[in-house]
Amino acid sequence: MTTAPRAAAATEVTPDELMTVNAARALAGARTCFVGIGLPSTAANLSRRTDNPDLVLVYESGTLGSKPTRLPLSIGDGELADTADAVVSVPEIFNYWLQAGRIDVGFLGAAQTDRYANINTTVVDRGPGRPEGRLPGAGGAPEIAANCGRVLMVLRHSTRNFVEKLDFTTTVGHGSGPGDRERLGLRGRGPTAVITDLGILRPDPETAELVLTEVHPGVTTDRVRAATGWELRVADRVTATAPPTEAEITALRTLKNAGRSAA
Amino acid sequence: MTTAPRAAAATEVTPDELMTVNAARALAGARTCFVGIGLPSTAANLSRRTDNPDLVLVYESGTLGSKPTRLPLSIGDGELADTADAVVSVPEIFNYWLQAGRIDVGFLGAAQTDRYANINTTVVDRGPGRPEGRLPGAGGAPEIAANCGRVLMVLRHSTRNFVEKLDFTTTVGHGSGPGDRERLGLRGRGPTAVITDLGILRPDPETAELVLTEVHPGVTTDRVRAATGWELRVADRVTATAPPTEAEITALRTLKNAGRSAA
Amino acid sequence: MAEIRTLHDAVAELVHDGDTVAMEGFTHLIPFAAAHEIIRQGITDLTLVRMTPDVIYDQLIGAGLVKKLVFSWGGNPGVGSLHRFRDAVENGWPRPLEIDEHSHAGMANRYVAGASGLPFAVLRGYRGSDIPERTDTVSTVTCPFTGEELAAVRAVNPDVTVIHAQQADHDGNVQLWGLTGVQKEAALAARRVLVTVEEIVDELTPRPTGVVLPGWAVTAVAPAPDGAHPSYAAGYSVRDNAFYQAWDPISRDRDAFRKWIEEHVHDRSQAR
Amino acid sequence: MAEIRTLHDAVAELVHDGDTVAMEGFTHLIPFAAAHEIIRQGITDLTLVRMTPDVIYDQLIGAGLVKKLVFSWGGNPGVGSLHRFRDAVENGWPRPLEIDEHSHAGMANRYVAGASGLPFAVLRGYRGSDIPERTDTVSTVTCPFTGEELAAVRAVNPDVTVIHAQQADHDGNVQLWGLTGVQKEAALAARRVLVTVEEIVDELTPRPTGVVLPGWAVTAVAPAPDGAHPSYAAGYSVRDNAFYQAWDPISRDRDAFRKWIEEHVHDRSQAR
Repeated sequence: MTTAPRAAAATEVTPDELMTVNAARALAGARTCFVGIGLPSTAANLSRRTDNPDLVLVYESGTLGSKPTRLPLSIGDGELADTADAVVSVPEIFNYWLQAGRIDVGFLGAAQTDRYANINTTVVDRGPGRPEGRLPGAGGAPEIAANCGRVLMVLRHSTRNFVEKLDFTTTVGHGSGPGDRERLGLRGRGPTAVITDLGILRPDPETAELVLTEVHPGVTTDRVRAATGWELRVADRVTATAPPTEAEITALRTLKNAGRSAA
Repeated sequence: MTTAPRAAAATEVTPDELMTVNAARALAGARTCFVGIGLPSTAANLSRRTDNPDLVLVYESGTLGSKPTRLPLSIGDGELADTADAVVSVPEIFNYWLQAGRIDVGFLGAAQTDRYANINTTVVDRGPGRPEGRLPGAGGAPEIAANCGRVLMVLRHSTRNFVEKLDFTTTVGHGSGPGDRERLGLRGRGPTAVITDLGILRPDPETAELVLTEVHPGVTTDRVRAATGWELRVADRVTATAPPTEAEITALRTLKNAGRSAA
Repeated sequence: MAEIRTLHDAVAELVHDGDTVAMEGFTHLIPFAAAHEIIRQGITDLTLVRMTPDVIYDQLIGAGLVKKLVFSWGGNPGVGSLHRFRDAVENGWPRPLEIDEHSHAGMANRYVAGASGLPFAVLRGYRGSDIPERTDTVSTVTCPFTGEELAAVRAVNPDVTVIHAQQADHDGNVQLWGLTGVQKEAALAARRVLVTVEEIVDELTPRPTGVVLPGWAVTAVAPAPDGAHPSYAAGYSVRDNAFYQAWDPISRDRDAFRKWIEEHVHDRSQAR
Repeated sequence: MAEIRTLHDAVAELVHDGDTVAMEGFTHLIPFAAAHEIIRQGITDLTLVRMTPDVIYDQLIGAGLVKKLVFSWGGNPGVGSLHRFRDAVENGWPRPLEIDEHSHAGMANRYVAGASGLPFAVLRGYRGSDIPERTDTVSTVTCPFTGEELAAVRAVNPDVTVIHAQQADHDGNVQLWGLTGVQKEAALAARRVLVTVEEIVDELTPRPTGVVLPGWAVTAVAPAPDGAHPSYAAGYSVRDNAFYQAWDPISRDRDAFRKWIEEHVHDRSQAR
């Protein structure tokens, strides 16, 4: 790049947009991505429109290489099949494509995560005398996290989501620390980044514990600490994420509007 | 039928034709047949042209409901796919269709069989100092015989083929006698008839040993005994198979000529 | 060959109180019309099996017909929660709901084992997850060649599987296309198979991505035009995303739900 | 994305002495042109894997390039024996041939396990057969739910799988259709994948029965028009049954075989 891209005016940009733009950037260089619906799907589709036009999107509904022109509301929207290079059965997508270790990046959301980037999407404890709160359940996540080359996570930052102890371990990130993935026979590298509306956390190479390495423009590390349910480790030098470019924001909004108008 | 079908003149009919016509008749009433190539395929296709026009032919190359207009030379001739109700992968045909017990009749040939209708298609002992003689091998037979509702066998009758002891058990028919299939966990009833160019053998309901129950017109029981490599049991009343009708012979020859001219 | 039946008769004949029923379709081709007929007929005490319970099972659960749910992801795709499902699990309304919960990979392989006539399937799954602690249908096996321990999931063999397809012919041969999900496996795993179709055609034309089920592998076919709505049938309709979004407030409220079912299911009796 | 290469270069780069090579195609789409290129390049000490060795492996075996054969049915379909295969097994000519022999169901599931990243597959097979006595790639596992004992077969993961398809596009996306056999599994089980194609087209049109392998799952694509002959490519050619019949006397005789290979393989150098 010979000229710096024009930054979008920061006031215009919402925290969710910051999260999505940075999630999309995290896919730079990836060849294939197994895409969860919702935030991960938005980010992966944005990546195809910005940094990584050749990114191959794989959806658990059985599509390889979907190129949707608008954001799918569900993982099985017809457009995902119509624009795919290949459509296969659900057992095949999990057994031949995911389980065999063919996918570079698994992109997941989460209801709860902990300091080792483990994920709970099953049940939450609502306190004594109250029944467990029901979440949707595992879906593809346990095997996506186990079998992709690496995992990206995207979720909003709050003490409700970033908890000291998961109420239920649906999906293993780094387990209880270094070496756990190997012991469990999980083949990929596991989560390499957790992108939130406040910043980016990455596992410490030594301890596998999530460390705050980047904050979005205008966000303080204290604010991130306050939104985290454990004593969050912060990198020695926390950098600010580059502000979204106009191109990124335009692409994101076009994508979202196309999805909305089609719904 | 109000009038007896016109019988083909016996002199015209070859022993192989008698075998094939009777093999085809054995499929009367069957809904689905997993068809081995060669004699079984000829018989199954003849059945569709005579007694059982709705017979569903299943070939291990992955075709369900093939309706070939000429005899396929190989199990993968294009016509089998072009005329099929469905074409599936080879793993699917074996796992979802055969193994799940969906097929009524498995129709097999054999290089060697014994008194319990076990099959050898792997190797033959050629005597001391000589290497084993190599046969093609198992193909689909072990699982066809295990998982179809029942099994029909068709092969030419000689002491070389009908042996006291198999040189190798490729495929289990009735094992070493009554109860063996159950003990081995083989789910179908196993071989119910062995149709040869001399007559028809069926397992004794008590002992599971093959018994000569029918001979083709003009064949004596002594001749069948002499062509069998063990002390063949003969039913108290051996009947003669009905001579082929003209319709059967015409259909068979039309089928074979169509195959030849297309080759 | 499959019998061609009205939806009313097919459901009455194939689906019974207490059955284990799988109604599959991964977002696409979800057999809503058949589910509504089950509600109209009040067939109850069902064990329902489905990877993604979706709005279809939210409705059956809310209608009080479901004893147990076997599933792997229970949300309203792209919208949020399935409130009737949550209300049943959390509060036992209108009746307690037993659950057997898996991952998608596990459920898909449970159907594969069922369709293959095997008692279990093997996968690299569930490792380190708490899921196996809450179900008796996940275990482990050891590879006899490498010694590696892998997950085993128990086969699922529904009493009846219901799917929706685009077309059948007069012999009951069925073709579906587009996203075909796990329908072939779900159908072949079942003792009885009911297929609702957009239309009966004189001849099935082979299609790209087409999955064909021969009539002899199907128990009954019932015409049900638009029978997947608010899901869709590629080539016939598009997904009614607005309905999925509108479902959220309806299903949040017990009375609103009951009223919706009364108006949109019970009062719309199926032509016989 | 897959590289588009000449057949010569693709074979030279992907297939090495001592490799385990699967060249699949169940009667249809057998990659003969690639096999002939292997013969021309004299790539040797191969372990060949294939459900039905067919004439293609009869030629490679007779040419002395094969150390071991992994297979399930070794005949000339509809004709009789594979005489070069028999001569190698029975007489060690031109070199001894080690064999690992299975049933079709077992071999198909070995590929499935390989494609699935599993070390083994489970099936109802081999029960009472002598086959397991002669191989170390069949064993048993016990169902952890029912206690039933089932057969286990070891995954096969070739160094390279070679298949023939009708078409590829310029990005190396591949489509084959008609009888697609076990090719998807064989390709996905391998470390490297070479696909020869009838032609390169600008855009792949989805076909009924079409199996698509995305370019990123393929290592190299090489144009080889009529590259399946005497097998065939549906839509491009028909099976040359007369060749299969004519092969019988050629392969019966060592000299006739050598002469045939000299004339029809070595003297026909592939355009580079």
